[in-house]
Amino acid sequence: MSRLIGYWGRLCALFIIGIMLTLIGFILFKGLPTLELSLFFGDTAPLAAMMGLQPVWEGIWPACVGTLTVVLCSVSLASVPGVASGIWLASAPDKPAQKVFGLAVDILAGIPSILMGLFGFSLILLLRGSFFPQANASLLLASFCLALLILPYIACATQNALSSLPKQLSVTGAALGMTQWQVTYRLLLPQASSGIMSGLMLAIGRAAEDTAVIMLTGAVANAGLPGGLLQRFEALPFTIFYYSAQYQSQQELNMAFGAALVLLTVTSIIFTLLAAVSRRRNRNIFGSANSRKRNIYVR
Amino acid sequence: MSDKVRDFEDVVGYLEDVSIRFSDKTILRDVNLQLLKGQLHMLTGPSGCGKTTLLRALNRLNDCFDRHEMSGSISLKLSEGEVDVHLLAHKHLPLLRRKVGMVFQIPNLLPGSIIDNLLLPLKVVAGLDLAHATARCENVLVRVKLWNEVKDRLNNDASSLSGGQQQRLCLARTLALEPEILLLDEPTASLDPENTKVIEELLESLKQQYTMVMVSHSPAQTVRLADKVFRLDGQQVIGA
Amino acid sequence: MSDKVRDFEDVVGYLEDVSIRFSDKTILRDVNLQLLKGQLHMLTGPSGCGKTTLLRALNRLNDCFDRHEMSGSISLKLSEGEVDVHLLAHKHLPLLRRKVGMVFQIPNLLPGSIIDNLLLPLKVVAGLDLAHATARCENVLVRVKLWNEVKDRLNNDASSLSGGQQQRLCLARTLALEPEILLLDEPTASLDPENTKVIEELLESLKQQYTMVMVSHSPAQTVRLADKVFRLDGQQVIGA
Amino acid sequence: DELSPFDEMSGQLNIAGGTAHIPVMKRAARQIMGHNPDIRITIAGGGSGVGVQQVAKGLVDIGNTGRALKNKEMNLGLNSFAFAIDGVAVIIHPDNPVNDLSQQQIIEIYQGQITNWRELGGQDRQIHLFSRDEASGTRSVFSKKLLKGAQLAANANIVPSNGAMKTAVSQDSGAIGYSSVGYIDEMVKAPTYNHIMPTQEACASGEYPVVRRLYMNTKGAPEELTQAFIDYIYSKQGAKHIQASGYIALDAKP
Amino acid sequence: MQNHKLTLKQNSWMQGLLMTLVVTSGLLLFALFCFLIWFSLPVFFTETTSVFSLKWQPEQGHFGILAMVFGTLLLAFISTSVAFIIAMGLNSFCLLSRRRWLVTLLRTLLRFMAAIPTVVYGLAALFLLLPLLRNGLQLGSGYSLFAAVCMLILLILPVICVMLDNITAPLWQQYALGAQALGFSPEQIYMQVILPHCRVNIGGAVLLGFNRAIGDTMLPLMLAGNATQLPSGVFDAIRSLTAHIALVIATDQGSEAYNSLFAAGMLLLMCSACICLLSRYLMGLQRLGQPE
Ligand SMILES: Nc1ncnc2c1ncn2[C@@H]1O[C@H](COP(=O)(O)OP(=O)(O)OP(=O)(O)O)[C@@H](O)[C@H]1O
Ligand SMILES: Nc1ncnc2c1ncn2[C@@H]1O[C@H](COP(=O)(O)OP(=O)(O)OP(=O)(O)O)[C@@H](O)[C@H]1O
Ligand SMILES: [Mg+2]
Ligand SMILES: [Mg+2]
Ligand SMILES: O=P([O-])([O-])[O-]
Repeated sequence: MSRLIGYWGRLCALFIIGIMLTLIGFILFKGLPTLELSLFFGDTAPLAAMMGLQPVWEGIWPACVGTLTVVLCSVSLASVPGVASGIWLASAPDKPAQKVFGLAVDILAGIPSILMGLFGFSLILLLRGSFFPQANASLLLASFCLALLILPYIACATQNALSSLPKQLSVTGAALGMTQWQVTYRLLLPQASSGIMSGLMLAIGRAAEDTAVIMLTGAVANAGLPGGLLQRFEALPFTIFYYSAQYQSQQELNMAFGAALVLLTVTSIIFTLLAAVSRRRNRNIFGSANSRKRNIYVR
Repeated sequence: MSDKVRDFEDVVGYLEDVSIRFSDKTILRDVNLQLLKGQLHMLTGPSGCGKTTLLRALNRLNDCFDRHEMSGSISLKLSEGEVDVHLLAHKHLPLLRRKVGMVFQIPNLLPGSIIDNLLLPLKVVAGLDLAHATARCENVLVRVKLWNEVKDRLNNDASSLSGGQQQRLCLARTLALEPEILLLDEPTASLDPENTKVIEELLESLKQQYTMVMVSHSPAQTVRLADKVFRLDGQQVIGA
Repeated sequence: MSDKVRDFEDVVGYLEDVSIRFSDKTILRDVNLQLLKGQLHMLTGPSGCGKTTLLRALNRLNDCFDRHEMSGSISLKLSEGEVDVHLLAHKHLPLLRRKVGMVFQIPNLLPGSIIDNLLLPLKVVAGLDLAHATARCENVLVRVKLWNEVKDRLNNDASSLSGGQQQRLCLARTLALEPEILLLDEPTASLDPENTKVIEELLESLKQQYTMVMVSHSPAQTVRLADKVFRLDGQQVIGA
Repeated sequence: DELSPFDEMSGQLNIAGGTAHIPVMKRAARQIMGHNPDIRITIAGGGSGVGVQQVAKGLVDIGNTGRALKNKEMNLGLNSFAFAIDGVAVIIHPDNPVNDLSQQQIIEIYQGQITNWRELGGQDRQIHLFSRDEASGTRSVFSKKLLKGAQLAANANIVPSNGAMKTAVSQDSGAIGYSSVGYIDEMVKAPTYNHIMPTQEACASGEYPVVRRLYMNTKGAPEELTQAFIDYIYSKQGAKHIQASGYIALDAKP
Repeated sequence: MQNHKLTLKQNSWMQGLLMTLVVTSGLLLFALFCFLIWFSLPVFFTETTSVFSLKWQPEQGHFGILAMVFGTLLLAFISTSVAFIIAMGLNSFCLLSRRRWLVTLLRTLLRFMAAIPTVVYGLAALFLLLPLLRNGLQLGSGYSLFAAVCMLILLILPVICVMLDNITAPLWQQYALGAQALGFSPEQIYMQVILPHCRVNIGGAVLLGFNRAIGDTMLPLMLAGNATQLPSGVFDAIRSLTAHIALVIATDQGSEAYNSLFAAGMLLLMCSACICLLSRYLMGLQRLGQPE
């Protein structure tokens, strides 16, 4: 029984690595040949297109910029309140206020993204009908809805990471005269940072890939570079969805693969950066870099 | 607070009718004690009789555990004046625990390197800058005779230290914070005779500075160090 | 393996030129030892000299640490026959560690309740059914004199035990598994004299059954218990 | 020339709705934005339902529909501008040997009564049904004018746009679907319908019966930029774009 | 002493900030909640009882969404259970394998997978998996429950795995040495010591995966065929509630088809709420059964 899990683990690992290599290889195989300037800018001059002087047609540059903007906006909107909520939830999980809030966060962490899109869409209708007739589907709305989508996610991850730390740690901190805040901030958070980071990464991944929300709240098939927070925009996932489902020519299909490859690259770059940053952070708080990797308590 | 106790100038702490219960099991019942300034009070008693619990009552660390109840009163004279420990509001506890330093029976390391274990509390709790904190670290490490053993590996993981080294590190960490009362839970349990002697001498020299409450199982050590011996048994202090 | 050693019928273990390094720091250099059947071998030495490391070498537990290197040879005579410990393949280690039981210096509890701590290894490692396992649990708890203290709270969290209780629980847990060689790392460090005596008597009675290697800091205890004393110092064994 | 009205203009024009219109709108937008980058035209699909819904709420300036407005939608204060004629035709995979399907056959296929191409003179292969989503103008025309309200089999796969229909059918040699005639090219094959080839000419002449108009809808009277855009669609160049997208241009406003 | 007062003051300032953030996000989430409920309520007050039937034929006036409910549940259950079994294997591999480079590779891969957008999976499946099903194995049009499940597994696998890893890795560090000294094999430590100790957290991870599977829109929309039928096998097409919403939100407002959207939304919301309550209940049970 116990022996089996070893074999099963090896099997799964090989299986997953194999599958993912096939998938990524396939995207690379299809996408790499399309990686030319014309994939990004169509037949517009690249420089003019980048500056936004000329609109881009048949290129994914506007979608790249759109995705980056919307992810940046939503993550900066959601991360700080999300982590804060997580900390608060972990600080006293048995008090009634925390219990209610925790329940709400749990429920909302599981909310389907299409419902969030529906919410955004209805919100705009409501705003237009009442005190803000100028409201329209836009980048800001999409970011806001995405932020709402990932906020509970981040809060949950933070709370889990904090509450799964050994209790001995906070007792030690208290015995040394640290306030609860100091215990949380100087002892628990650094220990939980990798957990929080991976939660944050999942959240960013979710924001970057989500199509259902932005589809209903401001992403369109053609718009050019994002014109501002209050305007509609193009986004890579939507572009991929759009072209993969309804390409009219080989060139459009290639664009879908090219966009997929670019989106993959963009998200992996964000991840690598984040991972590097979090590694740096660890080193700053604790003198040695490898201190946390193997922390077997010698007993 | 009874008046006869207040009269003594050198009484820095008194426990009156302290009873402690964990999950409805009484651990200590009606304990009465007085702590005298600059003396080392030795707590002895069979394993599991509540010595650690009594120490933790003095800095309210029992509060960190679930289903804990305490009655009775504990007062300590600190530099701030007289403090009613049992009444202290939650927000004052960190300060109390800083003033009443405790060394655990089972070494409780912080995550991170050896030097982190010393620096972090100094920076966070005492608010020292790096230079001062580092100087103080070296000082205390020398005093607990750990400096030679760790000076070339200060950045190694603290959990790679041997049991005795960990115990001395925890003692050093508490000393570095310069509390006013020291609670020591078997600080020499896993030390060899030589190191034990060093620590005992250190404690002896600290008597002028600190009031200490210490747990020890060694009758010999008790005789060598103790100014006053309390024997805990059957939930009570015998022979205060 | 030198032939002169092989001749002795009652040698159950020998270490030859054992050197151990952690992260390029030599902890033990060229240690040579023989363990005799049914005897209690006492390891002493200053804190941090490598006693625990030597014990861990006997059941290859040092392998669990990063950047660990070992050279030399260790052989143990177990019921399976003579085992070259230093050469053992990874998959045989669990069996070795079951046969060579170890009690840690700092109590290492498993998660869960007191009784879980005893039952889980019995069920998983020894493969006993519940009835047998439970019976054995009570037996060992009585032998380490913990039964009275915990019998009405067997389902409580093990970490709520006092330091000395935890230490006795860990000893009981290892005894319950009925190993062939016992490695004891300061098993009485945090016990009061009375309990120490109980444990010492227990160990004395176990000598017929087990070969034991024990670490102790107490010279008195060494005199009382040891059949053979090894003094570790300066990375070497003095006076084997 | 025809683009000169846009010279002095700037601002944003949002278009959404019928997916049959997208090629026309894209071509026009490309010309206009290339001419004057200060104008930003965004184009989204979604289907005719989205077009009506969003233009009525004022979320977009032009909502496209591939069908006439329903009675209920008339009351929303919308102005319709029909600009092209388009047919809706059955499409199959180019390798499929079936060349003609009668109306009855199509109805039975979509009701799920005929399930194998063999029954229609093709290879022994299961028929894979494809249909459009509920918001589609194409679907409502197809269902009303060709299926005559017959009940759609529940196992039909649903795709969300004309383009998606075309790609889905073009990949599956057992597939049958329907799309705007403008989308038909060498990727898919349109079998004759009651022996009539569904070309745009046949649609325009009335020979092929399953036809509809493509509309742009605005809420109330169009504003300046919107009006200019509509005028542009009705211009000569606009007609060229419509032609290039596979539709027959209508030149007069209804 | 002076210093200490200072830090205390700073703390309360920080705590104030923390509380402000918490209250803000709490209010936002609360608003969102009310909003969703408010929009779903009409389902109860209009006589669209026909929503809860199996037949979806808009042209004929049947607007039942039960087939979609069934499809969604099937999709989510199958993919979550398979993903969970695989995730356990991967988790054990990460902890137990002595080929650390492979483990590092796997961990990186899993975190990377979390970043792979759904549509990329959809795209790859459209041109790899579907042709295989359609032409290679002759299993209908390829658009099927099976295709969607395959890709959903890949989608939720990293979610479950990363959570499991976060939970089990610290426990492993804490207990591995002691348990090995007792003669546990690493596999036994994983199965008998670690897993039982964090059952609740594992349940949480699985529920998160389940939620994700239930809530995903693009994969079912692109791969499952969106047919409004009760599937008779895994190679049949289905429509999930989410895909249903995406398809139907395009219809004209106020129509019965459009209203069914809110019923679908409410069902989804109830699903995630029920799952959440269920998990809390289970947690409570465990806490009761395990006196401290
Ligand atoms: N958090 C807790 N919950 C329940 N019981 C507890 C808790 N902490 C301690 N106890 C129990 O209280 C009693 C006293 O514990 P304490 O740790 O004070 O003993 P001690 O005198 O320090 O013993 P030792 O010499 O073994 O360290 C023990 O029986 C212990 O099991
Ligand atoms: N995993 C490790 N990595 C690096 N150094 C280690 C590790 N484990 C032990 N050491 C070092 O090896 C030396 C011997 O450690 P060991 O635990 O064997 O000492 P000990 O003799 O048991 O001491 P004590 O009596 O204090 O328990 C110590 O200096 C310790 O810091
Ligand atoms: Mg104690
Ligand atoms: Mg040791
Ligand atoms: O043009 P459609 O309404 O069928 O997308």
